Amino acid sequence: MTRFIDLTLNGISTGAVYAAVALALVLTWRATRIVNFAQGGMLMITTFIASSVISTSGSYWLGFAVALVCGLVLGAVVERALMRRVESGAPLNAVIVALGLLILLQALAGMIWGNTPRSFPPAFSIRGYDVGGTHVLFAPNDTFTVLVVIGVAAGLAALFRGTTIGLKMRAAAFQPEVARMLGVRVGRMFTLGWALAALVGSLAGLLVAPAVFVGPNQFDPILIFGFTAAVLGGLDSPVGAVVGGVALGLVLSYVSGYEGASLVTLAALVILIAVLMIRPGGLFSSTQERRV
Amino acid sequence: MARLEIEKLTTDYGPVRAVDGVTLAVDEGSITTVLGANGAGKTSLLRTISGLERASDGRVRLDGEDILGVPVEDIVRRGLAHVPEGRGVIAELSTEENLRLGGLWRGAEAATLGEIYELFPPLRERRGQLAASLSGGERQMLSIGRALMARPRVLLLDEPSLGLAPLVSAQIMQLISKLAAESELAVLLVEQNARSALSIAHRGVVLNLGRVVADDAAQTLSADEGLRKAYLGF
Amino acid sequence: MNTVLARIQGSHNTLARSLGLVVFAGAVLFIASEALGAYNELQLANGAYYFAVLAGLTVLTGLSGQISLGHGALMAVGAYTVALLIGNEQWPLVPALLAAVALTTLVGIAVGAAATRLRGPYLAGATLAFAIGLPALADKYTGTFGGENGLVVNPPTPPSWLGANFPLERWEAWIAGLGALVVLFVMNNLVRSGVGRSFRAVRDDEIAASLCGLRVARVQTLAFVLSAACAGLGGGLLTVVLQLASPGAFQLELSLSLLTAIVLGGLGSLLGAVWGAAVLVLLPSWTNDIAHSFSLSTGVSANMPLAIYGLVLITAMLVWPSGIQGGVRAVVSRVGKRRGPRAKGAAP
Amino acid sequence: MILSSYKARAAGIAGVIVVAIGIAGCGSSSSSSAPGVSATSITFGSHQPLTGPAAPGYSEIAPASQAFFDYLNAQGGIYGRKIHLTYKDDAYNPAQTVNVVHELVLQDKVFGIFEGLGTPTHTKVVGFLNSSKVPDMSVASGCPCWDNGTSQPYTYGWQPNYTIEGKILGQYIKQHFAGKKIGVFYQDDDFGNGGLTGIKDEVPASQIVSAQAYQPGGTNVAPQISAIKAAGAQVLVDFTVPIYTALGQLASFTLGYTPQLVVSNVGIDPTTVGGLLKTFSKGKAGTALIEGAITDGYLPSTADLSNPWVALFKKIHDRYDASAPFDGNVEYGMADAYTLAQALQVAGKNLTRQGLINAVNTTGSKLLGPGLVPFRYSKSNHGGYGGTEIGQVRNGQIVLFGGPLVTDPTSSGPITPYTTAQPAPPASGVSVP
Repeated sequence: MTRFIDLTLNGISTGAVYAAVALALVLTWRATRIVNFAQGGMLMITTFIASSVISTSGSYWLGFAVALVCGLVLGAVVERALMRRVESGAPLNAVIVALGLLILLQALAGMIWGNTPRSFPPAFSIRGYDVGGTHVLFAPNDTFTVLVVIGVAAGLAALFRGTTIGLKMRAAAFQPEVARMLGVRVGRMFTLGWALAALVGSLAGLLVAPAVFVGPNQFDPILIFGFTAAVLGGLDSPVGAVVGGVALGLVLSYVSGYEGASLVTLAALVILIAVLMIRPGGLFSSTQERRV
Repeated sequence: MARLEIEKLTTDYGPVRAVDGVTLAVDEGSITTVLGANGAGKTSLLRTISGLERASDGRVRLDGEDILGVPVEDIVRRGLAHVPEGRGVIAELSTEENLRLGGLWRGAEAATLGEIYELFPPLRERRGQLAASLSGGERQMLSIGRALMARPRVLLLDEPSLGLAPLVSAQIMQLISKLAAESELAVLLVEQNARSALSIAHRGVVLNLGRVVADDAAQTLSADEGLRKAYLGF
Repeated sequence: MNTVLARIQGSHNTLARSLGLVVFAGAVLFIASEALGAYNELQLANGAYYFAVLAGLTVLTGLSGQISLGHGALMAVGAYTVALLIGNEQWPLVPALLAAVALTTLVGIAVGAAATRLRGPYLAGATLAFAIGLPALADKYTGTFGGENGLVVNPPTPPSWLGANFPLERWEAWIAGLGALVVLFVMNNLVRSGVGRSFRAVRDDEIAASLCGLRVARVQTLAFVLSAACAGLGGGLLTVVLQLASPGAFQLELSLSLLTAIVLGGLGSLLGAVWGAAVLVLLPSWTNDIAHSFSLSTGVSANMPLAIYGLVLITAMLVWPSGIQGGVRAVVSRVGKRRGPRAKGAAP
Repeated sequence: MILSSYKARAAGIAGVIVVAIGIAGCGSSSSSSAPGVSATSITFGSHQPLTGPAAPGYSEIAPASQAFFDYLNAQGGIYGRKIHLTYKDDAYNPAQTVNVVHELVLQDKVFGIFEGLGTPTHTKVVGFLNSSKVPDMSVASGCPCWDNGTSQPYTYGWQPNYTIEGKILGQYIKQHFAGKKIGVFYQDDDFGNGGLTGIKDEVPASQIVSAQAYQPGGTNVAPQISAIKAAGAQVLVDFTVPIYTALGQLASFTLGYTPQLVVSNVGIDPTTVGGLLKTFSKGKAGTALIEGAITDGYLPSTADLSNPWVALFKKIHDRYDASAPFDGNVEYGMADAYTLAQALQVAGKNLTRQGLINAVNTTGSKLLGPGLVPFRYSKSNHGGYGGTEIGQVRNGQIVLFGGPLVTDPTSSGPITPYTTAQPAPPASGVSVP
């Protein structure tokens, strides 16, 4: 029973991180209909920056803040300088540009910080809570992670549903031309969407870095599972991203714990196919209505 | 000076000339309809006026001010609203969200929203529903209502009766006529259904292969049998 | 299926033209292989199996409009089939390759049928999960598939009539080249046949295509199955050329670079697939050479080829959105226009 | 339209031909007594994971070897020949390994391959190298599969194979942790499985309560560690690479799980593991989470600067390879390079590929140097070091104790002490028997 609890808690904390990456991917998808494969590279860069700031200044929260600001700027710059030119073209071209950017960022990180991963501090203790004399597989830092992810998802939902800027962003994403005719500055909405996405991405990097270290390739699995979670939940839905992330985290944790680590990727495949066969647009898709 | 003046407007899609030296004018409180067969360049004309397509040549003036080359999102701020073909409602947003979008740029108040609901009572009933769930006629109302949220001086309408039942279509036409008369709008109406368009319009322009082949008072056009047979199909 | 065959048989003209193209390409390959050194022959062989895969993928993505991030895993199916049949069962080469095609066709039917329900990023996500999930089987069934190390197979032996000193690399290049020619022939016919048109129709507008009597799901599955068969052949040829079937060779990176190659080469065009194959084979050693032509510190020079590769991808997409073949076509048509001003008047 | 598309196709084909001819023109070579050898130089090639997930740590090895050769070349090289190492990136992808090694042998005409890294990668080129009679020196992997002089006469291992290491660690566990419950955390490949085999040779099966494999590439190992903890293991044996040693220790820390740790040499380098755990030890040394771990070593500890070999390597590191941290990977690369230089010295002035092979087969077992144990080289036996010495992490450094032990990879092979003292490094060049 302890083991089941441990695996459940582990699934929630890893799933929260997948959810954070998924949220970032959902944001770029909603903003510009592009799956940003470079997200893993962008959050890797901002986490490296945070690492450098923390080690020179000694302040975790300063590094945290700098990473978020850098994420915001990086997202905006990437959208303005690169994606703007391919947004209107064939969707695959944007995918290839994103892949190219991912490769470029990983190479640059290797040049600047080296290929050897480094340690990254957690915001709070990673010593598991003491429950009846044993430490469970869930620490204050995991609580922080889960709360941040829930907070971000709720914040995004509020932004999209409750503010005029959110309404403009949604309009720009769904029908850019119509939105422009209604006076929405669509270009700015795209940039804002990417900036926000990269901000959430850099947050995900900060949350996961203590557990996977910081290195040019350390975030690759997180991006893959984050993307899987986003697809699972439905790429248009922030709530779906969170549900998809946590569901994926739980399933993978159980499979890894009870069946062995070698089956983890296979399990991810099976759960994704199973869900997509029943709901081809993910768990929280709105495609049903759109087909009418 | 007419409210909307178009002079020798020309638009090319690569080697294809979609709009070829079109000149026309719309006065405030009046309706000018642009007629012609499929592919005559009607939609291209509207898209060029509202900045969605780049003109190769010509002029577009709104109250004497040149608006050609002004970005799409600024055209509406100058007072020109465009209701696109196929209604252009955003299916993923609710009815009310669609409406609000129309007035966001000028910070339109709930009061304006109320006026629109007065004008289109069915929309009020469906304010919370996704636009995807609306009927064809309701979508058309939504689309026009959304454009009115901007309080435009010029309204471009692209095939408002397309795919609507005759009764609904007639209602829409009545509404357009009323709008033009009451709020001193200049309406440029593109229609395939020439008969009903001419019934409410003050002036008519007939396009063929991008060129103006006739430009006259609506009644005169309706009476011209040769023209009706050749271009208007009734 | 019968109508498909009838359509293919009906188009004698296309058939003859394809045959001509294949003979021409074969002659080029033959001359090239005679002129090349051993290492370049190996590169030619690499390019040939890449072409086999890319030809299928470019038809799938470019003509049928389906995106796949999982073709590396389909190559793995072909590769392991050949490795097991040749290594354990002592099958001759050709039947082993045919078996690889047959097995990947079956896998393709299953995956393709599932794929028809999915669109855009959802299809991308599912195929990506396929690319990372399938290699796990190699770790699960270590006894059969050799775990992380995978399988090693013996190189093919050139027939004795070619002489005792016939270079192995040239023989490998011939085998892979022949495989590529078969794919070229089949695909070239297909692209120009009714099947190709039905792919395009479905890509452009599914609803319109279904109104015209096309069974959209079936057409899409057919496209997927064809591309899977090509990937299976390509994977099998990879095993013959590199003598391995190993999880490390079929990581997600492979699937992504296949997709990159077809877009970079020019989507939907078989010549684009040729360019794509050339890029996959030549770019790594070029970027390496460029990186080493500067004297850089080790950390920088190790990452330089990757940086150049990333830059090439970004720049290429910004400069040639329709790929290398699109760029070539644009240049040729511009030159053509300048030479023959009379052609300009032709109606569109 | 049709016309232009035909022209485009023709132009495309022409382009491909140009590319093909371009390839054809690239071949070049210089010939002398043997490929890759001239009066003034010897060139070896290598395939290394310089980028990608396997790059961390491992990408330091070949530059360190090159640094040692630079040092040697500054003193005149071997018989006046300077040693060059052309190492290329294979990103740990076997398909790329095959291409890179063919390029090195067929195009760059290297004399031999040296220090090719990785089991899944290098196993795919052993056949080619042996059929081409290209020396395949010091494969950088502990797979027992290099050790077959009969079927692979040109291939040699270098480091102790994983089974030998497992056996010696296993014997220590049997002797010092008798009756305690053992959990094994291992990488799901030949490294982890070889180590597990070695442990099982020595430790009674009933004592091993849990063996959990992890998949390289995954990052969540908490389920595995939690399983080992749940099984009540008092001793945790890691056959892991450094990142996973660190990940395992983080999970243990969260779970408040503090078993006696035993880690294979591959996974314990304190510089690397300590670096990864630095921020978790709150003021203490980064190695706090691996303090007291039992391990083994076949080279002197990099922290032991009183050892003349370590001092020499540190000097070379500071001069030629200063950008890398001075850690176990760097020491590995330099010690390995020293062994190759010794073999080249023995092979004589008139260097041929077969001459180098003969030199290692006849003299290899007497090539003493930075290693604490002797090589097992002979005509039939191509394994590397034949043993290792037990050590422990004390104050963040590996302290070896108890004297070197040697054995063979068979399950019945005895483990015996090795008592020959380590020779001091020569003032310049290399020393040979």
